[in-house]
Order: sequence, then C-alpha cells, then structure tokens
Amino acid sequence: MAISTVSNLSSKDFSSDQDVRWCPGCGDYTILKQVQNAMPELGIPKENIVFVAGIGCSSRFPYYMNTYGMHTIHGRAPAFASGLKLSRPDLSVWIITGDGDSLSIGGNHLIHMLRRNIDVNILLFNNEIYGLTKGQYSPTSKVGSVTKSTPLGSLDTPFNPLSLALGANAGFIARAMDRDPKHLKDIILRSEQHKGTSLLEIYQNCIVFNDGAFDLYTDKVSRPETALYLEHGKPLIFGKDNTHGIRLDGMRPEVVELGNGVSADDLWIHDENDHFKAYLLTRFFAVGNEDGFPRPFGVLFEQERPAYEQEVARQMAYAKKRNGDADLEKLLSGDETWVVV
Amino acid sequence: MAISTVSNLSSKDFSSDQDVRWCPGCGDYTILKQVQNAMPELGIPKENIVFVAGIGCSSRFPYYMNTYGMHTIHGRAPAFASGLKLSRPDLSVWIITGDGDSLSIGGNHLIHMLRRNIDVNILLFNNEIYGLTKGQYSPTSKVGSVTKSTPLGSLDTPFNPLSLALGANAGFIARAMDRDPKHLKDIILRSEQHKGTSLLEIYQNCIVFNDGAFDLYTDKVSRPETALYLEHGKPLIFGKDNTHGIRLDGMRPEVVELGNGVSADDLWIHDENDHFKAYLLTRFFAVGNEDGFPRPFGVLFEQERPAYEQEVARQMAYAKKRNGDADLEKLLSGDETWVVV
Amino acid sequence: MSIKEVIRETATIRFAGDSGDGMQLTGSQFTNTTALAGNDLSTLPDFPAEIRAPAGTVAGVSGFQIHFGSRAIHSPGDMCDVLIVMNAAALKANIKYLKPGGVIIANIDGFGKKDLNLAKYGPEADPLGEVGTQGYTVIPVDVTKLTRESLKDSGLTVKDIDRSKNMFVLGIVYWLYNRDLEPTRNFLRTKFAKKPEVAEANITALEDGLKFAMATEVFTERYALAPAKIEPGKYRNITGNEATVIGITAAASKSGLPVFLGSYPITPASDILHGLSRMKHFNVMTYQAEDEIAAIGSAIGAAFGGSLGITSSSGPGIALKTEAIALATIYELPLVIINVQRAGPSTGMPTKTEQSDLLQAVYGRAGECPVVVVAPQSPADCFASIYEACKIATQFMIPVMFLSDGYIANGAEPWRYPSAADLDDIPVQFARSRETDDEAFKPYTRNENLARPWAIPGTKGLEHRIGGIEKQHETGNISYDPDNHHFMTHMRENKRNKVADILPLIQMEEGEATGDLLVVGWGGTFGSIKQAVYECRQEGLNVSQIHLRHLAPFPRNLGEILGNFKKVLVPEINNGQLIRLLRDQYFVDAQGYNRVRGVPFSVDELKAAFREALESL
Amino acid sequence: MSIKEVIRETATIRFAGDSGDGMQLTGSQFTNTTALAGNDLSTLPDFPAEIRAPAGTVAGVSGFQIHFGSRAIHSPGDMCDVLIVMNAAALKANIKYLKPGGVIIANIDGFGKKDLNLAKYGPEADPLGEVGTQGYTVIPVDVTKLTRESLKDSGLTVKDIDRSKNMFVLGIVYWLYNRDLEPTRNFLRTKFAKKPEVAEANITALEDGLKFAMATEVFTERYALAPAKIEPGKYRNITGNEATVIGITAAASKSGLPVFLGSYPITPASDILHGLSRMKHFNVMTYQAEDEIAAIGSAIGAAFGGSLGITSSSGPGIALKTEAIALATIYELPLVIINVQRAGPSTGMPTKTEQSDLLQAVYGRAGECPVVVVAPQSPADCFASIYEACKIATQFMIPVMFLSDGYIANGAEPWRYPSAADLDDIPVQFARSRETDDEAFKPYTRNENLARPWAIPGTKGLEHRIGGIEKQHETGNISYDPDNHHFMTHMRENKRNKVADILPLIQMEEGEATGDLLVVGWGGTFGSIKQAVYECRQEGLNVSQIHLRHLAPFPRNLGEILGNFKKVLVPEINNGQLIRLLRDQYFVDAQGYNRVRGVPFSVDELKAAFREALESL
Ligand SMILES: Cc1ncc(C[n+]2csc(CCOP(=O)(O)OP(=O)(O)O)c2C)c(N)n1
Ligand SMILES: Cc1ncc(C[n+]2csc(CCOP(=O)(O)OP(=O)(O)O)c2C)c(N)n1
Ligand code: SF4
Ligand code: SF4
Ligand SMILES: [Mg+2]
Ligand SMILES: [Mg+2]
Repeated sequence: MAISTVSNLSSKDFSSDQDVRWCPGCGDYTILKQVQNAMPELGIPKENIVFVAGIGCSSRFPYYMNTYGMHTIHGRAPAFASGLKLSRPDLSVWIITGDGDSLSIGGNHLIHMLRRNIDVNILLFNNEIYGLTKGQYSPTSKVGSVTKSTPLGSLDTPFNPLSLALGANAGFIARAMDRDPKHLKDIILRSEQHKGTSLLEIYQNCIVFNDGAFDLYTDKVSRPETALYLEHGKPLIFGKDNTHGIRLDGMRPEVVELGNGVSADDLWIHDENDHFKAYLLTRFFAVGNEDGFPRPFGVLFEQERPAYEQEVARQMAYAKKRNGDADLEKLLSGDETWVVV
Repeated sequence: MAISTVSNLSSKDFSSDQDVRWCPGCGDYTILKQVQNAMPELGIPKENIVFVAGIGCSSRFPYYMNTYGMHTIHGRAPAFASGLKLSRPDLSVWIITGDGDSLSIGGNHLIHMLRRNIDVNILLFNNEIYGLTKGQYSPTSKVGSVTKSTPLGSLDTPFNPLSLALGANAGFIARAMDRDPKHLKDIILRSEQHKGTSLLEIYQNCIVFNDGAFDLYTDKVSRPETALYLEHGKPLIFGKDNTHGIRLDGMRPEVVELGNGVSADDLWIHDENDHFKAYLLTRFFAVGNEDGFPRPFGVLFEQERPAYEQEVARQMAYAKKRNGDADLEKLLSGDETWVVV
Repeated sequence: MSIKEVIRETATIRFAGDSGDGMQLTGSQFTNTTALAGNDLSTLPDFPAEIRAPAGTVAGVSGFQIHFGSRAIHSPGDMCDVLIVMNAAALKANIKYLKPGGVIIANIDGFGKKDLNLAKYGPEADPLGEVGTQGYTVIPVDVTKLTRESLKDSGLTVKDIDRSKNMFVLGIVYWLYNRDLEPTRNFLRTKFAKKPEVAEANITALEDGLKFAMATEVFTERYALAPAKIEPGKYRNITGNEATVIGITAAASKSGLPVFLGSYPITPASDILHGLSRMKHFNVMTYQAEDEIAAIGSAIGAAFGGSLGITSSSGPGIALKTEAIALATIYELPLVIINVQRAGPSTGMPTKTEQSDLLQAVYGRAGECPVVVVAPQSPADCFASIYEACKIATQFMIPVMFLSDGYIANGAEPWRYPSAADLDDIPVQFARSRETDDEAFKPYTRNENLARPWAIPGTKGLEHRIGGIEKQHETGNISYDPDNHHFMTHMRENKRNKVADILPLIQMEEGEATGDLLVVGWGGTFGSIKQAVYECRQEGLNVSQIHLRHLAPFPRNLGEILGNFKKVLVPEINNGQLIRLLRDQYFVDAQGYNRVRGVPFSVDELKAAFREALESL
Repeated sequence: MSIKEVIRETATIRFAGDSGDGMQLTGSQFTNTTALAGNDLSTLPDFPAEIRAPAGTVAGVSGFQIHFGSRAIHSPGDMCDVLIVMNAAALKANIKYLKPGGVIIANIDGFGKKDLNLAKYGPEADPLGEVGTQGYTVIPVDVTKLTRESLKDSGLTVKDIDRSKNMFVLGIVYWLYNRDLEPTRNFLRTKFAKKPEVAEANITALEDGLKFAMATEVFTERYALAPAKIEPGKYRNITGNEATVIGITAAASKSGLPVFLGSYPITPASDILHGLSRMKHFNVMTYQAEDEIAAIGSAIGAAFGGSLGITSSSGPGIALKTEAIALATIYELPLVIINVQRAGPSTGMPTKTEQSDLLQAVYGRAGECPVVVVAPQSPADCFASIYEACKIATQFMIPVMFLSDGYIANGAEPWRYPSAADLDDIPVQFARSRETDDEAFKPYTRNENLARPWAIPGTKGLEHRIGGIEKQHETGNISYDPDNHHFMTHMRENKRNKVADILPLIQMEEGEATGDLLVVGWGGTFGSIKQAVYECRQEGLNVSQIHLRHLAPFPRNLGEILGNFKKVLVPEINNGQLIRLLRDQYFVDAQGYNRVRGVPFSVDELKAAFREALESL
C-alpha cells in the first residue's frame, strides 16, 4: 500500500467533487470549512480517514469530504464506526451527527460508545431542531419550542448533552460553535488528539427552521458576556474586558466581579482532568444564561483511559500467542473423532 | 366503574395464580415479595395498577402480580409505559427491567423517559449479567468479567447507572438490594410517592450466572463497612458501630473517623434535593469500594418537576378550551368548499 | 388582433420555479379556483429533495402540475400544455414534461448570465431561443420588472414586492384559462389577515398579471373548459396526508375513543404527525417519541389502556417497528400502522413514490404473523380507507397496516366530503368489570369475529397479563404446548382472514366483469390506470379494471373475477409484488407491468402496455 | 435366567430428568460412544424454557433423545424404545414419547411423595405402577442409593456423590446396548483433569451401573446393533451452532479475511457468539454490541473496512436488523446474517423450532431489496452452508441470509469433516490503489458477477463515499434520476439472481427425477422427510424427494424438476412459505403439509401425508 506524502496536502484536497447541498447560510458550511482546514494539520494521509454519518442535514457531511465516507442510517453511525475502528485501528474515524440523530434515535449508541471509549471523534452538530425533516423539535430543543410537531410548544425537558456524556463516563467532552471558526478548528484538533472517544458539541445555526437559536453566544457583541472560553490551568474569566470571573465556594460556583479585592488568583482554575468540576461546568446550562452563568466553550473534560480498540487488539494478540498457530485441521476435527472404513 | 375497597387488601391479594419460574435462590423472589408487601400500603385499587416489563428473567415479574401487566419486548418497556401513562394518567404504572434490558438495548428509552419525567416507577434489577440468555456480560458487568461471550474477560467500562440517570436529568434516583428487604420495601414506597419518573436500582443476585456479585454489600458482616444508608438531613455515617463518616473538603469528599475532634456536625449532611451532591454520591462506585468510599443506598436524589403526562394533559385541556367544541362537520368540510349540483 | 376562445376538454399546466418562488402555493391556488369552477382535476407536486438547495440550481427547482377538465380526471397528466418557468433551471428541469408544440411562459428575469450558469447552461446559452426553434411557443415576460412596476406604490420593500411575483404569473394564467380571481383574493386576505398591506399587494399583482395578459397581445388564444359532470355534492380539496389525519380524527369521534398517535418524523409521513398534533380538541394525543420503536411501543401501550393506538412512518421507520408489530399481533390489540411508502431500498429516494412495501406488509415479520393490509387509492380515498382501518382494528382486535404512498400523501384532489352522520358507526365495547365471586376472567376467549375482549386497566376484576410468549387458548396463560401453538397460530390467521367477511365484494372499476384483459391495480396507481383503461375502452379495446383496497385478506370474490378473463395484467411501481400474491393464492398466470422510477405511471405507457397485452392474446 | 442378545436395526432411547440431573451430558456421552461404535445416529435435545425451573417440576424437565442404527438414520426418531426417567416429573413429561410396550428405567428415588406432588401427580399416586399396567415394562432402580453405595469410599461429599447418578444410569444403558465404556472414561478424565477424584468417582459409578445391570436380572434381553454402512471417512460429532462457528472460521482462514462478528445474545443463536469468541487466534473478532442494530451496524462497518462481516440473531433480533440489511444491500457490501429461527411470532416459544422466517428473509424489507437466502439442512450441514454463504457474500458483494433453526442449532449428528485442503477456495481481491493521474475511481462499476469492487479505506486513490440514497450507475454518486433508479433496482435484483449461475443444480435426494409425488423440503426438516420418503419407498410408493439449500435464488433446474411430477408436496413447520414462492415462481399447483407445533415433524405423520397425497392423485 503506497503512503501518501501528507505534508503537502491543503484544505482543498479534502473537498470532494460533489455539490454541497445545504441551505444558503446554514451553519454546516462553516463547520465543513473548519474540518477541511483542520485535516492537513493532522498529518494523516487522506485515504486513512473515514467520515461516518447518520441521517440528517448535517449527516450529508461525508459526501463533501474527499476521504472515505459512509452515510449510514438514522442514529446508528456509532455502530458502523465501532465495527470499522475495532477491525481497523489504523484508520482515523470521524462521526458526524445531528442532535436528532445522536440524541433522539441514536442516544443509546452514543452513550455506549462513550463508555467503551473507542477512539473516534464525534462532531455533534446541535441546531436544536430536526432540519432534514423540515422542522420538528429535537431532544435539545428548549421547553416551549413551537415547531411543526408541537404547535402549542414542546413540553419535554431537553437533554444536556455534555452532562449526559459525563454520566455515561465520557473521556473527552468539548463545546464549540459554527460562528467562531478559529476556536472551532482548534477544538477539532484537540478532539482528534484525544485517544478514546471524543465528543465535540457544535452549536450550529439552522437558518430555516431555528434561526438564531444560539445568537446569544454567536453574536459578537453579546458573546463576551455569555460565552466562557475554557483553557486548562487558566482561571475562569469572561465579560467584555475580562471583568468577571467564577469562584468556587465549596461546591457552589459564583460569578464575581474582578477588582475590589477579588483577583484572578481567587478564581476557579480550569482543570480539564477533574471529572466533578467538569460536571459542574456542564450544568452552566440555563436557557438564556438566566442563572447568570456564562456558557462554557472549549474542552470541559479530558481523561486518559485505554481506548477500547487497543484493549481488543491486545486481547486478540494474547489469544494468538497463547493458542499458538491457528490450526484449521485441528479445528475441523475437534477432540473426539472416529474413522469409518 | 366500581371502586375496590382498598384498605383490606393484603400482600397475598397481589400474588397471581401463575407458578413463579425463577431459579431457586434467585434474588428476584425477595424483590417480588417486597413489591407485593408494598402494594397494599399504596392505597391503590389493584385494577388501577399496571406492571410493564421488557424481556429477561426479571422481566417475567408482571406475570406474578395480580394486577394488569404487559410483558413486552426487550428493552422497550419505557415506550409502552409512556403511551399507557400519557393516555391514562389515572393508572399507577411500574416498569420492571434488568440491567441488560434497561441499559443495553433499552438505554435510550430509559434516558428519554428520565428527561421527560413521566410519572412511572422503574425498578431496575441489576445482577450485572444476562440471566435469561444464560450468562453473557451486561453493561454493568465489571471490567474483566469472564462470561460466555467474554472468555478472556470483558473490556468495556461499565455504566454507572445512577450517574447516567443524573446526567439525563432524572428527577429521582435511589438504590437498594434484594438482601435488605425492609429497606427495599421502604425505598419502593418512596419511589412510588415521587411524582415523575423514579429510578430505583436494585442489586439482585443471580445465583446461577453471577453468584455473589454484591456479597460485599449484602453480607451482614461486611455490610456496615461497605454500605452507606442515606437519610435526608442526616450526616453520612457508616461502619460497624457508626465509627466513620464522610466529610466534604470543598468539592472533595473524604472518609473520616469519628471522634478525636471529628463529630457528626462536621460531616456531609445528606440533601436529597442537591443535584450536584447526588452526582458526587453516584461516583462512590469503585469496584470493591477500593477507593475507600462505601456504596450509597437509599434515595440519592429527588427533585420536584412537573410530570410530563400532567403537562400533556394541561395542553390537551387548553386546546379543548381554546378551540371550543370539537366540530366534526367543520373538520370534514374544511375552510374552502364548493357545491356541485 | 382578436383573441380566440378555444374550448378544451382537458388541460395540463405545470408551474416551475426556484424553491423560494412559491410555486406550490401558486399551484394550489390554481387548483382551488379550478375546483370551484367545476372542473374535475388531479395534481402532482414535485418537491426537491434538499430543504433549500442553492437558489437558481436545478436541484432547487420546485414544480406543481395540474390536470383538469370537463370530464372525469384521474391522473395528473403525463405532459403539460403550458409550462410556467420562473428561471433557467426550472426550464432545464421541466422542458421534458411539455407536450410538443406546447406553450412556455418564462420569467425572463430568471435567465440572466448568473441564472444560466447556475442552471449549467453556460453563460452564453440562449435556452429560450433554442426551445423556440423546437416548435414550442415561448412567451417571455419580465415578471420582476412588471411586478415592481405594479407595486411601486404599495409601500413595501423591494424584497417584499418580489415575493409577489408568483401572483403576477398566476394572474396571467388565470386570464389564459378564464379563471375567477375571487377565491384567491379571499385566500390572500385570510392568509395575511395580520398584514393587510401584503394581502393587498399580492392581490394587486394578481390583478395586474391578468390585466397584462389581457392587454398585451402575446397570447393568440385563451381556453375555456366546461364544468365536468361530477357527482353532485359538497366538495373540498384535500391531500392524502390531510385526509388521513381527518379520517383518524373522525374515527375517534365516531367510536368515542381517544386517539393516541406515537410517531417519529420521517418524509413523507411527517405531515400526519403535524396534522394530528393540531387535533387535540378532538381528543387526539400526539407523542413524538425518541424513535420509531418507542413510537409504536407507546401506541400499543395506549391501546392496552383503551385508546385507538396509531403509529405512522415510512420505509426505514417501518423496518424498526417490525418487532413490535409482531407483539401487537400476538397481544391481539387494535393498532393502525401507517406506512407512507417511498422509493427504496434503504434511504432510497425519500421524496419519491413507490409501491414496494406490500410484500413486507404482508410477510415481513418473523414467525407466522398475520396482519390486515389496506391501501388507499387516491388522496381523498385516504379518508375512507383509514377510517375503515380504524374500524377493522377495533372490531377484530388486530393490527392493520395502512399502505399509503408519497404520491398520494402529497397529491391533492377534490373530495366529496361526507357529513359526520353518514359515517359508519364504530361501536366499541370494553369488557365489563367483575366481582370477586364471578368466574375468573379469560382474556383470550373470542366473539363471532374471533376477536378477544378489550379489557382495559381500571376495570375491576379483569386484572390480567399479556405478553409475547405463546399463550394458552382462552386463559392467555403462557403455554409451550405444541398443539396449542399450532391452534393459536391458526386462530390468529383465521381471525385475520375472517376480516374478509365484512369487506365489500370487489366491484368492477371499469368495464365488464368478464372479457379479454383485466387490469388489477392497488394503491396510488389508481388514477393513471383508470385513465388509461378509460381511454383504451374509448378506442374500443376489451379491457376491464379492478382496483384493490384490501390486500390482506383479499375480497371474497377476487378469485372468481380473476378467473373470468383471458389475461390478467398487474401494473405496479415495484418489481412485482401484488402479482406474487395473486399467482400464489389464485393460481392465475397474471403478468406484471413494472416500472420503478419513483414517479407515477404515465397514462401513455400504461395504454401501450394494455395494447401489448391484448395483442399477445 | 439367561439374557437374550437381540439384534436390532435401529433403536431410539430417551434420557429425561431434572435440569440439574445432567441429562444433556449423559445423552451426549451415549451419542459419542454410539458414533464410535459405527452406528449412524441423530439426536434431539429438549431443553426447558426456564433457566432453572424449580427442581422436580414438569417445567424443569430436560430431555435428550437419540436414534441410532445399523442403517442410515436421518431423524431423531418419533418415539423411543427405552425411556430413562430420573424422577416423576420426567415420567409425566415424557411418557408420550415411549413406544407401546417400551421399557422405562426409573430412578425410584425420584418418585417420593414430594416428587409426586411437584410433578402434580398427587402424593398418593403410583404412576410407575399405573404405566406398568399399560403394557410398558418398568424397571425400577434406586439409583441414589446404589450410587451412594458405589461411591461410599470415594471420599466425596454426599452432594458430590449424588452428582454421579447420571453416570450410574448411563452404565446401565451402556450394558443394555453393549457399548464400550472407554470413550466415556477418557472424556471424564479430560473433563475433570483438575479434580481426578471426581473423574474416578464418575467412572466408578459408570462401571458399577454396568455391573448392576449385568448382575441383576432385571433385564431379560440386551441389544446389539451392527455398524451402519456409513460413507468411509473421518467423523466427529457436531451441533449446528458449532458447525456454523467452524464454518465461519474456516471461511476466514481460506479467504485470508479477518472475521468480524457483531452480535447480541438471543436464544437459540447465542452459542454462535460464544463459539466465535473463542476463535480469536483464527483472526476472528467478536463484539457484543448494545443491541441488534448496533450489532449489524458494526458488522457492516467492519465489512467496509475489509473484514468478513457477520451478524447472528433470531426472530425479534432479526426484525431489528431489517433497516441495516437494506443499507448493506444498496451499499453492496458482503455481509452474512445468521438467523437461527425459533417459534414465533414475537417472543413466541424461544426454545422451540420453526421455519416461519423464510418469507421475511426473502421479502421482509421496505423497497425492492434482494438478498441471497441459504438454509442448512442438518447440524453438520451448517458447516458447508455457512461456508458457502461466506463465499457468495464476498464473491457477489451482497448480503446473504443464513436460515438455521433451533432444531438444527442444538441438535447434533456425526459429521464426516473435511480436511482444510479440500475446502473450496474463497479468493478475495481488494481494489488496487491508484495514482493521482489515474482515471477517477468509480465504486459502482461491475465485474462478470455484477459485483462492484471492494475498495477499502487505507487504499490510496480510492477515496469514495457510500450511502443509502440511490446511487448513479458506476460513479455511485447520489442520483434521483427516475431511469437510473429503475436501472439500479434491476441491477441489484439481477445480481442476486446471477448467484444461481454458480449454484450446483439440484439433485434428487431420494427417488427418480420424474414420477407421481415429489416432496420438496428446505432447512431442518431434511432428516424426517428423508426418513419418511425412504420408508415409503421401501413400501413401494412412488415418492421422490428434493431438498433446497438455496431459496433465493433457486437452483436453475428447479422448475424443470417440479414439472416432472404429477404432484408436489411441500412439508414445512410453518403455515406455508416455501410453497408460496414455488407457486408464484414456477406456477406449480403445489400442496402444503404444515404443522406449527415448535417440534420437528414425526416420520409417521409425514408418511401418512405422503400416502394421502398419493391416494388423492
Ligand atoms: C429510521 C429513520 N427515522 C426517521 C428518519 C427521518 N429523519 C431523517 S433526518 C431526521 C432528523 C434530523 O435531525 P438532526 O439529526 O438534528 O439533523 P439536522 O437535519 O438537524 O442536521 C429524521 C427524523 C430516517 N431517515 N430514518
Ligand atoms: C430483541 C431481542 N434481543 C435479544 C433478546 C434475548 N434476550 C432476552 S433477555 C436478554 C438479556 C437479559 O438480561 P437482563 O435484562 O439483565 O435480565 P436478567 O435476565 O438478567 O434479569 C436478552 C439478550 C430478546 N429477547 N429480544
Ligand atoms: S434545514 Fe437547517 S440545518 Fe438543514 S441545511 Fe437548511 S439551514 Fe442547514
Ligand atoms: S438465571 Fe439468574 S437471574 Fe435468572 S432466574 Fe436464575 S438466578 Fe435468577
Ligand atoms: Mg438538528
Ligand atoms: Mg441482568
């Protein structure tokens, strides 16, 4: 098998010859662009990359990547990706999924993949709506969402995808948004670096059926007040001119203003490896940030834990060693035979 | 419809005429007994009670209850129960499920039911094994479990069912065990009192395929050291002669010995309504309690939140009021008609 | 130059433009007006697969065809007389549907360099000029300019003004076919009740379009169509999915049962969920479940509780319901499963139609698992068929599969709607409560339909357990007895087959009950087959037609009728499915006519197939 | 009293006891020893549905029947000559299988008051006395006492001693049928290698059982069976699920492909997962997924990556795989789906057998979705059939459904196993890498089998995307073109049908290729049909037999053979499924013989059916 010379690949090399078919203005375009931008930096030959998607607007993604790709069935991308990665640990496997695809019909596969910790990168395009089927509410839609299937408003408490992921023993969770492309690309690269399942939730604007769902965070004016960019080892600071921070009082986080005796040293220092703190961060989740806490973006949690496919490979190797050469004749005959002449 | 006189029902009234078909010594027997014991105390006529189960040894349960019952398909009991409870909020609906049924094939229905918060009571019989199919590992089996399907030991990190439930926005989570029947019955009653989905995980011994999985907690000698019985408003104390407690240092719990200046007042006071503390409690989950923390039993978390079926009923009532009397003629004709003569 | 008034028996026109151009609305307005004018009609919307493909591209073209006339119309027409195109891509995508010599009304503002590029004609191409040389009559209209001119005093922004372009065009077509503007005026005033200035602007554009057509001399003729001889009655327009929604709601009303729909969105079935979610005041509850398995599970749970349980989906979603359908079958609870078929396999072509789920409906479950299968034949027929499906399900305590399709679901036709009083009764009687000293309740005893009692929780003395394990006759207890299993397997089969007892005998749709060629269809091909048979008979050919609504069980007299013909031809939009059932069950050497193109049959291809079948006799 | 040595051509015996009594082990030891003695044989294990129903109850009885002889044996025998019962419940559950006048060897310790109660005979009943009056010969043995006596010096606890009761009984039966003890001695020494005292105790019990039978005069005759005329070769015993496991592993070895099994446990398919999980050293990876959808999804994912993708399940689980099977069909990737059929519908009778998933296999998916269907005819035949299924899947890039059943899966028979070198080649060639200036790769071009290239990730220049949406011929790009869809629908169908080109022609199983009655079977009914046809032919009846392994497509000469007989009879353990395919495809007026009792046909009922069919000629 020939090895591509990777170094000279450019973002354009990852763009397939298929017409991109999303609504003009859809957030999916920016995400596609950033993924294509990130690819050359991975240093992986493009024939060793596979994008696997379910069904949804977002899940059309693989068609637009000039890599290997599988557009599968609704909600089941993790299943296909699991078989692929287990049997081919040499490949770089990416899952593209929507909020309906991954959290409605596909919720179980998602949590099982997270607990198993197979080394694939999940990009969850959360637009809080079903795009492809033209606008029904999804498991991330806010309570009261008036949609095609909920004319009087939706009633179910939405999932908090990152809380759910932590509860399922995820080893890597992160959040980004379509409208901050540079940050998005950085976090995509971080996700890829993680060995084990990485879940990156991306706020994505569906311009047709749920326009503006994330304006609070994507609007350049409000963003500094509403979005909290996390960095490992750095204090939690936000606000235009970095005026505010988050302090921990025992287990209770509180928003404080810096100055007047409160300095960055008093603040909560982000520790990506702290499961409990990460869980707290996932609970900064009030609609419209009404509890006063900004929405965290970046890597909330990362944990080193053996990737499942490596453990499987280890077990396979052990069995091969222990049982010696696989002897088909012996398998066919079994232990007790007799001869008829 | 006649109303039964409820008061004079006894545990025996809830026992059906079918032969109970579990292996002799199976933990399912004790659980059945405690459920039958709890029933008369609910004050609900038995014709208003429905047990809904999936498939598994545990899921045979409804056949043994002299109430209405549905033995459905593997993993899907929450789906059936949801339709039943939404359309019949007057009924008391119970789900009986195993660890495979609820967390392997049925994981998605479980987490969706929890986030929606439909008022049903889920009893999850966790024996960390597939009983009915004769001994394959389940999503709660410990890493390294040697079972029929994992001859060299299982490799997947098991679910922490109660963490998962909290991550899915569960409103009530609790834990009990087959071998402490009195406590079990109390917690069954607590589960029923909660309005909204209640999840009660019950450690259940499968004597045939996973005997002794919970001996650490069920053994009367080791239990005081290994099991932490929770009571709302009470400090976390455990150990033979109540010698130990748990203290919170910031967000970090620690086991302390009482005496020598450490008193009950210094300990973590259990607050059932504190989501984050409950999450911490779910993480007292080390295999064999190797991190030194006892395993919590009792109600870990309860939250008041409108039950989904009540919200649905409210919306139905609102629509009926707003649209006035349902006029079938008008529906048939629609708004634009013409006459052909 | 004077304008000729030409009398036509039928006409077919097609509106085509970008998804953003409002062609579906334009088409449905033309449809309503035409219905009010007393013509019979049939329509075919043609959506793009993408939500909103880039404007101006062929992928983004949306079309709407209507066939109408002064005689009975059963199909949306193979080819159109007049094609309205709002841009170059619309021309490119639709010219193949225009009859030789047909008329093209083209918005020339949609043929700029950019448009030509987007449509992949190339910037220098002159597609309108070119089709002009191919015998078509091209009528170029600068719709954008004219609309802006017309509305310059409306006070609206240019962007808003441009939204009325479709009304300007509709005005032109109204003039051409002598239609009345009033219905559309009324529609616009209702639709934009909160924005009267928008309503008035649209009306002005409509009127100015008509005036433009009248004043300029671009048209040399206009057309008149006499009202059709239509069965007297009160009519409305309806799509298949709407009729399904209303049928279910009516069944709820007449039976007194609450409806519980458990569903998960999927094209082209979603509109049933949407429609029923607006019927709460009729005691219809809708539940958007997390997936199709949960959807059907919830419907069965609700059926156990005494609701009319319904679930709706299409191809991939129906696959997921298979396991639970089998459970409902052995439970013997009423359940209606709506399958709006689409082109498969797998995701296939989700916005296109097909009839390829019939064998799945009849046979597609593990074990011997008999359900009832009912298929509507047209948009309006969805009402009566689903109503009947609900009735069968409750009377026989059995799952009924309702096989609609994408064409019927989105297509519209005039519907002679019934009054509530005319509807069949659906009498439902739950099992009655018992006292302690009554004999023990046996949930699997049976009535004359072989139906078991519907015993719902809350009823004293009927406490019982149901499950998917084989159950003992009468008691319903778990039983592994071989003879009991054989008995119950046959019981379920017999019960399903007994439904035939209450089904109407099949009637000839066209032609005599005996003859040379019998055409047997089912489902959404009804219109094109009927039209083709009708036309063949006009030409003197010996062709008859029956159309099956009941596919499992079949009507009692089906075998007899099949036996009366020298040849039986079964046209289907699949590789041959009904035909397999007929060959097997009636041992008739039927032949198939099968095209799997995701689109309805054309009348012409069917006529050719019938002729060929007759010739080979 | 001297003991008569009676020569028998065939014999059937049945061991029955509580689930804890070790009857399956006893049965399989008798089987091995009998095979080594050169008899032909066939066996039927009969498990209880519950894991461990309360000891002593009828629900907890476990049985094992073996039919063996000096001539060819194809079925496990309808009724037995000798019935061994370890307790009252075993007698109650099994007396119906004993031939009139047959012998009962009864452990009288299992007939105490408690046992009689548990078996629901009532404490005062004397069932052994009663059957004695019905013409059966009852041989009461106090097995418990005798075993304890025999092992009193073994040093084992009473509990452990009691575990050897089955060996004592086996010793008795070995004496009765003149069997050699050595194989069982060897077996016990291997099994209890780590507990030699247990091994020796069991051996002592076995020997003492034999001595007991020899010394006491309870038996008046013992039996001798000459070795059967069996095809020369090397033999072993094998169950269907074991043969399936070995077949897959062999296919991996011969093709050089790694195997990836994605599965989820379900009765009676789980043993395939268990077995393959022990084949890691053969490059077989097993993955217990969270459900059946994930299981098949993972297998397809692995197939995309270049593994031989397999998934295994039964009824309810197969239902869940439907959607993904359709995806694999349109992907055109190799995949083997193993369905070990069980009695349905729904949960049905999970431990019982049935053949009712054939129509589902052939037709049970939305859209036109053709897959290949292969069914083994016996336990040992699972090897060759699954091996062939793997070969077809990879050579045609197509999903193959393998229809085993509960009877075959758990049943065992002697297998003349092949040597590795004798196995067919399975040549697999992945598509080759390309350089940048090579022509663009087209993933849906085809070879002479109509198979597309298997282009796996990691191969330079073959980057491509596959999906469930209809794809353009050759390029594989998304296409909504109507004619392309028609074309591709037929392409997939043609490819499936082309598999027939490489299938062997169907051979007569019994009888001439033309005549009065042709019996056509498929799957696990092979043995009983063959036995019945053989016996009818011995009686001079004009009956022939063919047995189908290939159900979609059918062998090329099937139609011709069907046409050569006056009557075609199709026995199936379902309500008629293969027969529908034959009637439809070959327009032959075949008749069915159908019993849905969860158990194999008895030879007698089949013979009666054949006779009746001939009489009605
Ligand atoms: C089994 C199945 N059920 C339903 C559908 C219909 N369907 C396609 S995409 C989709 C949801 C899309 O929502 P999401 O995953 O959020 O993706 P988006 O379109 O918003 O990117 C649904 C319900 C399907 N294709 N298959
Ligand atoms: C769709 C489907 N898949 C698989 C099975 C087989 N099956 C029955 S129960 C079960 C697991 C049982 O485990 P658990 O839920 O833990 O219950 P337990 O028997 O341990 O009480 C499985 C895999 C089934 N019945 N249906
Ligand atoms: S519908 Fe929404 S999510 Fe889908 S392509 Fe359009 S804008 Fe994007
Ligand atoms: S197998 Fe285990 S869980 Fe099942 S009945 Fe027996 S002891 Fe109980
Ligand atoms: Mg979405
Ligand atoms: Mg379990």
